[in-house]
Amino acid sequence: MLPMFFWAFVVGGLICVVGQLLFDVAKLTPGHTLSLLVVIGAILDGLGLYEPLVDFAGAGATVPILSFGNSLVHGALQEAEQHGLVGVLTGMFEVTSAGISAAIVFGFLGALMFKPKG
Amino acid sequence: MLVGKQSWIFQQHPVIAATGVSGGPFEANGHLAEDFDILHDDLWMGQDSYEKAQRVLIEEAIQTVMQKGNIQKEDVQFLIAGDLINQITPTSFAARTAQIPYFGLFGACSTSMEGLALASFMVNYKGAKNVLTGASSHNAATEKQFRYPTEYGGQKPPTAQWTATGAGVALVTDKKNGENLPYTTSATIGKVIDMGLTDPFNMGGAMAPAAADTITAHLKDLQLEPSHYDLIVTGDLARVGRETVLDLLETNGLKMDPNRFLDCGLMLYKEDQPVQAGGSGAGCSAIVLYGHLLNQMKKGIYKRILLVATGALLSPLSFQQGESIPCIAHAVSIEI
Amino acid sequence: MGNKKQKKTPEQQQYEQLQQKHETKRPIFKNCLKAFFVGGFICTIGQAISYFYIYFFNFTEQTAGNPTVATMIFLAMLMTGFGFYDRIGQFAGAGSAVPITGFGNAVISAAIEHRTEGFVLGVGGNMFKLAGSVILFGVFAAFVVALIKTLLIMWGVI
Amino acid sequence: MKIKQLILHVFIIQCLALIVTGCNIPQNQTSKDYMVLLKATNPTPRTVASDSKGEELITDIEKNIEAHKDLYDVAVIKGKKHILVVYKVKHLQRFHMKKIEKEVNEKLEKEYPDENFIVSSDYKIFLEAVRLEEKMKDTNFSEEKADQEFERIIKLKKELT
Repeated sequence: MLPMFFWAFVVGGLICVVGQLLFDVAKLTPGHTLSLLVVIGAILDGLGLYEPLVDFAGAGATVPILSFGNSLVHGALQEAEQHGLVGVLTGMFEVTSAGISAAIVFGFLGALMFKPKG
Repeated sequence: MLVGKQSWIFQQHPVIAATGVSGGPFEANGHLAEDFDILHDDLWMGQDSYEKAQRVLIEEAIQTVMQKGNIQKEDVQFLIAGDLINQITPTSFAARTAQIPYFGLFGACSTSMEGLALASFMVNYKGAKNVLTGASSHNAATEKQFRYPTEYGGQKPPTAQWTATGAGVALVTDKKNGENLPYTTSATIGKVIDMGLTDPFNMGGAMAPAAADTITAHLKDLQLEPSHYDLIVTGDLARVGRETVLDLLETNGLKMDPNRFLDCGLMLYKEDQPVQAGGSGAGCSAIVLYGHLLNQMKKGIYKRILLVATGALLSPLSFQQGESIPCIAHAVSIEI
Repeated sequence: MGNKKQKKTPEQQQYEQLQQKHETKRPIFKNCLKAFFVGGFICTIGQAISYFYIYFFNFTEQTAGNPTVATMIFLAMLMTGFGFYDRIGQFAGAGSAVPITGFGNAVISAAIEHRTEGFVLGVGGNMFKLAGSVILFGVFAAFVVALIKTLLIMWGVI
Repeated sequence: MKIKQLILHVFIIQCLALIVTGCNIPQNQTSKDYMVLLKATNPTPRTVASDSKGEELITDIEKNIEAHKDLYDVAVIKGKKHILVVYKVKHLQRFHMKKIEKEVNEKLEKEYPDENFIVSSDYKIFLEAVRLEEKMKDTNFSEEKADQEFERIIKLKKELT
């Protein structure tokens, strides 16, 4: 378990460095960078490379936004296995629903509770 | 009177009789805090939106200037002002409160000098006796309008600038009451210059050519040397833009003394405040001129200054559509 | 995007070079270092939270991901609301933008920012103005990838 | 205004905390089990129903699995129908967890064709296996209860796939 923390730190940190390079060297806006990373995550999972990384680095691979693309593909593939092509559509949010619904719910709660500080 | 290609000389010497300057909490911690008439320690100014807060800033500045100038609103013919927010609503709403005939201006951050030039022109040619002119900006309202939500954790590069929170309003009159008051002597209206820069986080770099163009035109039209002025002050070029404009002027054959070439965006804040390259915003040049610089002139530190306010005429829409940033600069010379 | 470069006149290109000389350079190495440590730290917290769920609740390593993500977004909400997250963001850059907390921050900051326009048109309409593109491109890319993979499996290629 | 907001904050946070912690806290934990996550514990293989033949079998299985070079720390528990085999994978080998699981499965099926195996490398399953093992040390812990617990773990594992 201790190595898990170490590798989560290293892998998570490295993914963030990739993001930083996209900011600073490629001069992309945060919106472009994050969208690009999600697409990369989806492709990596399509190639079957993301799952071993999750096994290896735990939260280091699941916490960065890349994993959002990964779990979208995952849900779609799982469902497709059972229901064929339709599953690609229906299964998409199977795994990622937690992140999106948490963002919506907490976003709204936040809007109820807070004012922008400036 | 028109001189040269694009400049006016004000022979009647319209007087800046009084000024009103309000600011926010961030400005209160800055370099020029003692030059403000009103400082708020709450960014909301007691309102429920930042846009309303900006309106309050303008209203307060107008009130202060009328008090200090000892004048009633019935005696003020026109109000010429503007800001950066959607269709300049904060200024228009403040004008609704003030009930003074109103010209709404949009010149982005060059609004302050655009307004002062027009006000001086009116007064000089007896189109008005008393005119109020000013500009304002609010950091959070402007961020929301042009960039990201204020609480969004996006990293700003070192070329980014910090929009000043504040409003500066001046009363321009034809009265020469013999007092030791600053007056405007000439103005140069700039043309829109676009050097093809697209980075909205590097306004200084985009605006520098416009400033250089207007300064060059001003000196040529009036046949002056840069040393004629004790101080040439640009509006909000900040660190990147100031260095660039010095370089540009030198290639135009105008050697500036860097110690007498300042920038409002660099004067407003302290070194340790997290403003990246420096301050910006329509209010920036207005509060520095109407607060700090005129006070310095009244103290006799400067006799003649040229203020060049620069504006980036972009909208959030235009830069998302990949357009470059067109820029403008207007210059007004003030003597005492 | 493509015609942006072509349209520039020689004068503009010349100015661009001159301007770049004065432009404050982004401290790339320093930024990367900060992004690495803050990003790594956030992921380590994520790991701790997921072990917390594994240890105290009935979650396995794989299912612990969901509550972990929800918890981290909850923390992002608090930090955004109390006005810390934008400061962390300025310091850490991608280090705080790339983890899921950055996604939460994008949604929540937009929601808070637009509450003055009311809950329906303001909060509801603008909540996803930053994070929406992440969802759009994530979903579309996932759709394409999953479709291709499913078809390849159906045709027996893999 | 400010106090009102503060109270609202505290209230909402409390509610959320309650929701989060309120649901299913597992019953009677043993004190030592967190060590499972920190280091190798090498738990003794157990059978739910005590029979010497079964015990011999699972000790054999454990030795057999531990021989795999990428693994350490193996827990084996024999239930009525299934045998649960849980192991930890050496960290740098975690990239190949799928492959290792397949190898272990194949090996078990080849060498013990009569048994029904459930194989997992999940920390949670390991943790639960060790918790059950700890409980079974206590002779008062009835066979029935042990079997219930065992089935619960199997169910948990099946939810994974």
